[in-house]
Amino acid sequence: MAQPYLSATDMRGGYGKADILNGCTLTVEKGQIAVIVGPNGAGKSTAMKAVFGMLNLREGAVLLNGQDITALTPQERVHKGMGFVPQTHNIFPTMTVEENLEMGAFIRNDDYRATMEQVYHLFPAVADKRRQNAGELSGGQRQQVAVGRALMTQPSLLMLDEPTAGVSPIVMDELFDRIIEVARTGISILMVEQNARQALEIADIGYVLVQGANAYTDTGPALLADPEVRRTFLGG
Amino acid sequence: MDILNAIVTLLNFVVIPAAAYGAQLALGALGVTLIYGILRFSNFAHGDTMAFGTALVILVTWALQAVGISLTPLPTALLALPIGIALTALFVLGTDRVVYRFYRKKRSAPIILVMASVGVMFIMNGLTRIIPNIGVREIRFDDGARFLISVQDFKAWTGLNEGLSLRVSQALTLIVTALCCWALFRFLNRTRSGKAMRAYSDNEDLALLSGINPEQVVRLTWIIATALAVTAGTLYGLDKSFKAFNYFQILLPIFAAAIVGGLGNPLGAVAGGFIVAFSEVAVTYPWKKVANYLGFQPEGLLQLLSTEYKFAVSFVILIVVLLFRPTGLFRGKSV
Amino acid sequence: EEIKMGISLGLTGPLESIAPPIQKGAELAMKEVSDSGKLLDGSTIAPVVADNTCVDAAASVAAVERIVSEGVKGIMGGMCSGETIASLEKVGVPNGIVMISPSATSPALSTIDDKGFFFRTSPSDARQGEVMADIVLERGIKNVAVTYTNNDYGKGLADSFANAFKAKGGNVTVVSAHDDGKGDYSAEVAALAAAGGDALAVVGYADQGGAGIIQGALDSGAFETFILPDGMVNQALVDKFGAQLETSFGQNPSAEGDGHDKFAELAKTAGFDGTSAFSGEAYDAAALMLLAMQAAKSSDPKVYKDKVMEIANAPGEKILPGELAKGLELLAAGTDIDYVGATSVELIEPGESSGVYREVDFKGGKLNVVGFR
Amino acid sequence: MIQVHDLHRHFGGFRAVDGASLTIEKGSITGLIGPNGAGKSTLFNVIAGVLKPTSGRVTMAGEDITGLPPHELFHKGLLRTFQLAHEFSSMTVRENLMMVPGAQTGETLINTWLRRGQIRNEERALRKKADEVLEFLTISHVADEKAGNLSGGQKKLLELGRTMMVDARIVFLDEVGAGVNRTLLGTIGDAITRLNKERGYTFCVIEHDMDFIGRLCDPVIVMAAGNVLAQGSADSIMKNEAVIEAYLGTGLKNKVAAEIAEETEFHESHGAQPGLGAEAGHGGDGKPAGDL
Amino acid sequence: MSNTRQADGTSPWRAPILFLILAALFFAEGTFRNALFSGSWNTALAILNMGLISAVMALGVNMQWGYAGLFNAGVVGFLALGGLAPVLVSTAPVEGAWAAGGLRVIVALLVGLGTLVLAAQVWRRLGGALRLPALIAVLVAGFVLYRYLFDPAVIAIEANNSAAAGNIGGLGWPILLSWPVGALFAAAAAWGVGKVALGLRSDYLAIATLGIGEIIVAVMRNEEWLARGVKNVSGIPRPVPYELDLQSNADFVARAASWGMDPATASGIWVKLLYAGLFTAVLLLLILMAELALKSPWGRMMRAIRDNETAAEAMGKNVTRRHLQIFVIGSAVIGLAGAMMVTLDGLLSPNSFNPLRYTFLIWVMVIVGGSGNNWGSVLGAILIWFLWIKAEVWGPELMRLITAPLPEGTIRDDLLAGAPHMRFIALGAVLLLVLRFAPRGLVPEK
Ligand SMILES: Nc1ncnc2c1ncn2[C@@H]1O[C@H](COP(=O)(O)OP(=O)(O)OP(=O)(O)O)[C@@H](O)[C@H]1O
Ligand SMILES: Nc1ncnc2c1ncn2[C@@H]1O[C@H](COP(=O)(O)OP(=O)(O)OP(=O)(O)O)[C@@H](O)[C@H]1O
Ligand SMILES: [Mg+2]
Ligand SMILES: [Mg+2]
Repeated sequence: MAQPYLSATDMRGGYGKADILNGCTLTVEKGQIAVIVGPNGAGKSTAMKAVFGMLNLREGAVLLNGQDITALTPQERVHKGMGFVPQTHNIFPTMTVEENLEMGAFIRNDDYRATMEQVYHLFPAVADKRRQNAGELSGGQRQQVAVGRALMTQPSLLMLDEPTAGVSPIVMDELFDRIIEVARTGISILMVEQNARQALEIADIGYVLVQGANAYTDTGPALLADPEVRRTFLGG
Repeated sequence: MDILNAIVTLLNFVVIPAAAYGAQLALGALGVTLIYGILRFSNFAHGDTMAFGTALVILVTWALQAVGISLTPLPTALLALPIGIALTALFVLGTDRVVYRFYRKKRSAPIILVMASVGVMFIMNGLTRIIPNIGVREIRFDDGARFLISVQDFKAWTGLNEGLSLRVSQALTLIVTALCCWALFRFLNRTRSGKAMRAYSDNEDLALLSGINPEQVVRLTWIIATALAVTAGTLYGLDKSFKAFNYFQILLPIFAAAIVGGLGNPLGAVAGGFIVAFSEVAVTYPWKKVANYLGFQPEGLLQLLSTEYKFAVSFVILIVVLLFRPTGLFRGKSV
Repeated sequence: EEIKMGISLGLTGPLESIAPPIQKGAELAMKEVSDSGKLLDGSTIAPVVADNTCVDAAASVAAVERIVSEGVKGIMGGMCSGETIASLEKVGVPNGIVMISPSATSPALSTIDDKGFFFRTSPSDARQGEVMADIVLERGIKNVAVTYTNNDYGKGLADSFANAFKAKGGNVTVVSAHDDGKGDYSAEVAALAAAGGDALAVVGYADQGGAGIIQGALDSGAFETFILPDGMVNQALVDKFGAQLETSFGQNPSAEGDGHDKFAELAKTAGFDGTSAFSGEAYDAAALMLLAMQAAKSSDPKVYKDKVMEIANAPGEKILPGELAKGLELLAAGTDIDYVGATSVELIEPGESSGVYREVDFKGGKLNVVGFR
Repeated sequence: MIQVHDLHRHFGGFRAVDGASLTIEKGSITGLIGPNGAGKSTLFNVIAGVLKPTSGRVTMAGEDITGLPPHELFHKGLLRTFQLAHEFSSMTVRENLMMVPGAQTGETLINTWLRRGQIRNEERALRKKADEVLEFLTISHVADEKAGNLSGGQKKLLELGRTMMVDARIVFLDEVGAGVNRTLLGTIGDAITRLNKERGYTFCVIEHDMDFIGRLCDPVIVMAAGNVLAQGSADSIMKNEAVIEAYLGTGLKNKVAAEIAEETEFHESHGAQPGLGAEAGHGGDGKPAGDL
Repeated sequence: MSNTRQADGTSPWRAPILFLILAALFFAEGTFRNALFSGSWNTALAILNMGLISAVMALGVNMQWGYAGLFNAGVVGFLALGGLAPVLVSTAPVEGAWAAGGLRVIVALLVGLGTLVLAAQVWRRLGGALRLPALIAVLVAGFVLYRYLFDPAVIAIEANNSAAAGNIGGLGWPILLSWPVGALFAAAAAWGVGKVALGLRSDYLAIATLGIGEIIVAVMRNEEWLARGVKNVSGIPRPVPYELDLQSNADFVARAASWGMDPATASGIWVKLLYAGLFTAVLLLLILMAELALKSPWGRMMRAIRDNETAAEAMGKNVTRRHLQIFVIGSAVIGLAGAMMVTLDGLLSPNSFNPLRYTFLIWVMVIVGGSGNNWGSVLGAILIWFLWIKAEVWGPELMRLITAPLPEGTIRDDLLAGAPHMRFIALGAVLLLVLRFAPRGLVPEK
């Protein structure tokens, strides 16, 4: 088998003295959806940051498309085609919604208006507010803008940290539909989700992270079917 | 006729001087507000950047004059300005590299950056004063014509009792300020780099994730702010005269202007500059003469407050404005 | 023996631009004495400079404390009244060091309990106010506006002038303050212009707010005639405004005779502007201390302090700037001298200049002396 | 408990809350749902005194509380959590909890000099209580960590934990569930039920997780465009056409929603992890909720 | 990815070591005579005394900023108000001043205050169309009455022996009494300011307080009847003996001789030591109280408020009240320092109250020391003050060093002429170095 599109292997590292990540491995094939679940504070967001280069790793390597990017800065990784929606602080509050989306397309030199229309189509509530400052939006609307911004990048690897936190069910469905669609176009998706059952439904591969290490790894449906996983991590 | 006299008096003593002073403050405040908006700290070294830059402009002006280049009837300093800006910008970028970058990387609290800027202020303050031939002296470098309209000419043309004067430097200041504002606005709101700067100021990490090069944004910010500062400093020096100490003193009203307009908001900085200037001049203006022309014969001077309190007046106005609009007239940021 | 002499000035701070010529003036006198080799059997003078910041009493005290600990035998300074009072009370008097200020004019210094250690070569403001009022009235000007630099010098002189002027029948339309080192004087000029008057008395400093006010008044056509007291009358002002001062006039303390001119000449050779405010006073202050040492045959301030008045006043041979060597010689020979110096020093109790003033005008863009009083 | 009469809150021309009237019954766990931007958080903020209403009235147990500042409402027993976590980021997690109770002796300046002994005793009790809450929320291991360093979900838990430090009459929870692990959320749901049953707290809960809402809340109020769209039991709401249209959607959701019905039973019969607060039925021995 | 402010563990020895280094600096200043140090205990103690007062100021600022996050940029104003107390409380009464119009001034001021209170009441109580006209009527009437009472009284007082006095004079009470009074003055002003301005956020509060500070100083400069304005008040009484009295005291001279010191030096040192004792006592008392408060639920509450006002408010803390409380207390401490400073100087000189020196320098002290930490503020204050004074010598020395390799000539002379300004460069450089190696302050908050 060809090597996976993203492979982050055996990552170890943290913020201060203690390690948060203890040998965490994440891989995503091209066009696949990978979902990370786990208890709060397990290190999911930290793992995402590590993959994106926002955390210094003590050990481990990150390969993108076969190329070692462990030493690259986040900004260089953006240019390599990685897009990221952080869990918090994921919008530009005093810029309008439209400008937020434009910023998503910052590294693109082509005409991005079509993509923008798609985003507005996906999130009609946000489209109504395109001239409003993003900081004045409701929690769920912000989340939509954040995801929209990442979609604007047209990345080849899209990383989402809890994209559906706080969005209403109808939008969540749309969002998951859209993510499936995006993946079909050959873009790899790596996301953290607490709406785990819905997410695992659509996941090609699921990781359960506990204390910074992989506890379970399997296809989404298989994890959903595992009663132990269900009970301890998916809320029954 | 008397009405005309009254109007001319007002123009001559209140409107024109306040407008020119306001424009100078506005230019300075624009720089302060830009740094605040994007790098998120109050730069105390701004006044001394103005002084330092102006000192360099003067040196270049002298050099130009020495080789016989001049720009009459406009002041030669305008020719020297770009060079002065470039030199100062180099210096300022150096301070960023040596001083501020460290704290940015460490994500220090804004107050630490403010204190670092106080350190830079002290250093620039000293440097300006030990530049040979500049030092603590008072220097005039406004060659070229001084007046567009002088009092005597005006009286002769119009036959009015009251005169009106408009200096070249005043006119220049107003024009340049308007140009700078317009350009800055277009830049921030329309261009890619401008938007990148605003994005950076909003959310540094996310800007990074969007592929914006933060160091480039920071550099650009410093360069623009320096250009504004040196321009402001030079215009101010042309209008009054150059004295390093005064540039330090002018920092206070500049901050007042930036804040009353709303920190981080360029439009606010401009409005703030004029508010501070007009309140200083107008509130302490004795209306006796004007009243005389309008047919009243008041006993006193009709002065609301004596000029000793002019600074206080502008601060009172500022506080009142803030009480009703707690983040300034144009909704600024607050750290 | 090397005698250390202190110089305490606000080299940094609001009056930093007028401090250097003052320092140079004092150093000129010290160098002259040093070079003559006639002081106390060939002693030399080493100036020790302290920066008292002019406004910060604590910093001034610390700075003066430092030079005293270095063993100075006298201090030329301080510069601004507040700071001078603090350093005198806390350092000068307790340590028994003579201080002669060239520029602190506060009346408070007349009454301060100085135990005989403090003198000043600048005259009391009260006297100048009288003289000034006389000059103005004699020129037929009855209505004046007054602006003063907002410190004890400005306030004191403005008050004494206004009072004297009114008492002599003049009319003062307004007395208002201006601050030095401010960005803009439009408001002040506007207020003065509105109050009106035939002339504007500018009680300030020539390279500080005073010049700003004049500039503003000229540009806006508010006043054409300016009445200029000591802080304003100097070459810098003439250089700056030239012919625009055609109808203006003023006065500053100066000797009848060539003391002033001679000092200006000496200064020019030494490479600084001797007409700058208080530069001559500084020369005189330093010279007085050194001459007093010679007269007392001791560099101990507790001893020579009693000689200062004696050598400053008649009777005796008159000593001008540049003639310090002669003065030293005469004193060594036991002959009495009457130090005249750059500012025609005449000290009255309690140790301050009585003030002889010369009246000047600026016809033809030059500083012309028109008389003495 | 709480009555809202014809409440308006406008931002410029935009009507975020547009004439909403609703009642939260004493002793109920009322759910508040609605599309993003419906005005739920704004309504909360107005009730909690953070925002001033443009017009309208809010009463609490018959008393008019419109426009009272938050700190006064707190002392009347009205507590709330924030949708975006508002932790005290440079204080430790434990301190975050210990600062909550009002009327601490040591909060008066004079007492800090004169009544050290009493303060020490109070502190000891507070500390114990805080540790219990942390234990319950499964975050005792970060008790001494700066709250700013917590993970997104941990902050949410801390937010909830603060409401457990004092006796409240009514607690407003703004999306406590978003970003919280679903298993833990189940436990939190249990705690809410217990606090409601045993201590008589009234709750008003904003959530987008219909599982949680369905299991916990009765009644459920649906907001849309700043107004009340529907109200009723969870079951009736989930069948309401208008609500499905505006909020629940029909896509993938239906599948999951169907599943949820099953899951609910599953969950209730199995209970949570041992030690993490027993289910309502067990009557718990000395552990969390009962003590809080 | 939020704020990655990492808790860099600071050693518990850090503060003691730094204080030792500071002590060593003072020791060097007192004993070694060379290009850097003066070798005079008189100088060392003079610096120390003002350093101690600065420490009190820094404590006040630290209470406001470090505990509560209030950016008070009007330090100089509260300091000046505190400095007014020694003049009004302890200087000798001015003959004839009270007769000239003292009472009338007080009545006028009360009328002014009453007008404001009445206006506030009118604004609060009245509604509808009557509100604005009534308010204006009250204000105008009050103002006219105020001026009617105030102006003649002031003119009379200022005319009373204007060269030497011209003010209402003091009460002639003991000088130490004026310290708490100074604190009270500042506290009262802070209360008023706080009522109005504390709603403002960070930098906006800063500019408001900056303005208020300027206004207070402007009033002190221009209201001659109060404390002679720019004409200064000197000869303010002292709590310690005069050097000259000591020098003429035979016992003292004998004791000095037994210590091997000449009376002048010994008297200077003795007086300064007495001052130092007084100031240290005040400082330690303040620190004790501050530490007790900070290490209790009150301190925790203040930190919570500083961290997140909205949340603190939701947790039942009355943020406005607490802000007012700490603002008033901090300002009182600053006022106390002002009174102490004027006592030490023996002089009230309103022109010297400039914001650079008395607002920003104090801020530098607090930040360099480590905001939020009382000991840090004290350390920062004494250290920065020491540097501020020593920069006067070190700056020019530095310049001499730099220019040494240059050939004799005009450039070198020009540079040397600018040497006094190296003071600022040296100070700036030290400030930057300290900030660089201790970005959260020398003794950071735990
Ligand atoms: N400060 C503001 N200025 C302008 N509009 C605002 C402001 N705050 C909120 N809004 C608008 O008010 C509406 C209601 O927002 P609110 O936060 O109450 O929604 P919500 O129901 O809580 O949504 P969510 O489920 O996404 O949290 C939104 O459309 C939002 O854009
Ligand atoms: N900036 C930081 N500094 C120090 N520790 C941190 C920091 N951010 C997170 N941590 C710690 O790292 C651990 C993992 O955090 P992380 O954010 O990765 O969790 P998570 O799995 O994303 O949880 P959640 O589902 O709640 O978002 C937590 O215990 C947290 O306290
Ligand atoms: Mg996370
Ligand atoms: Mg919400």
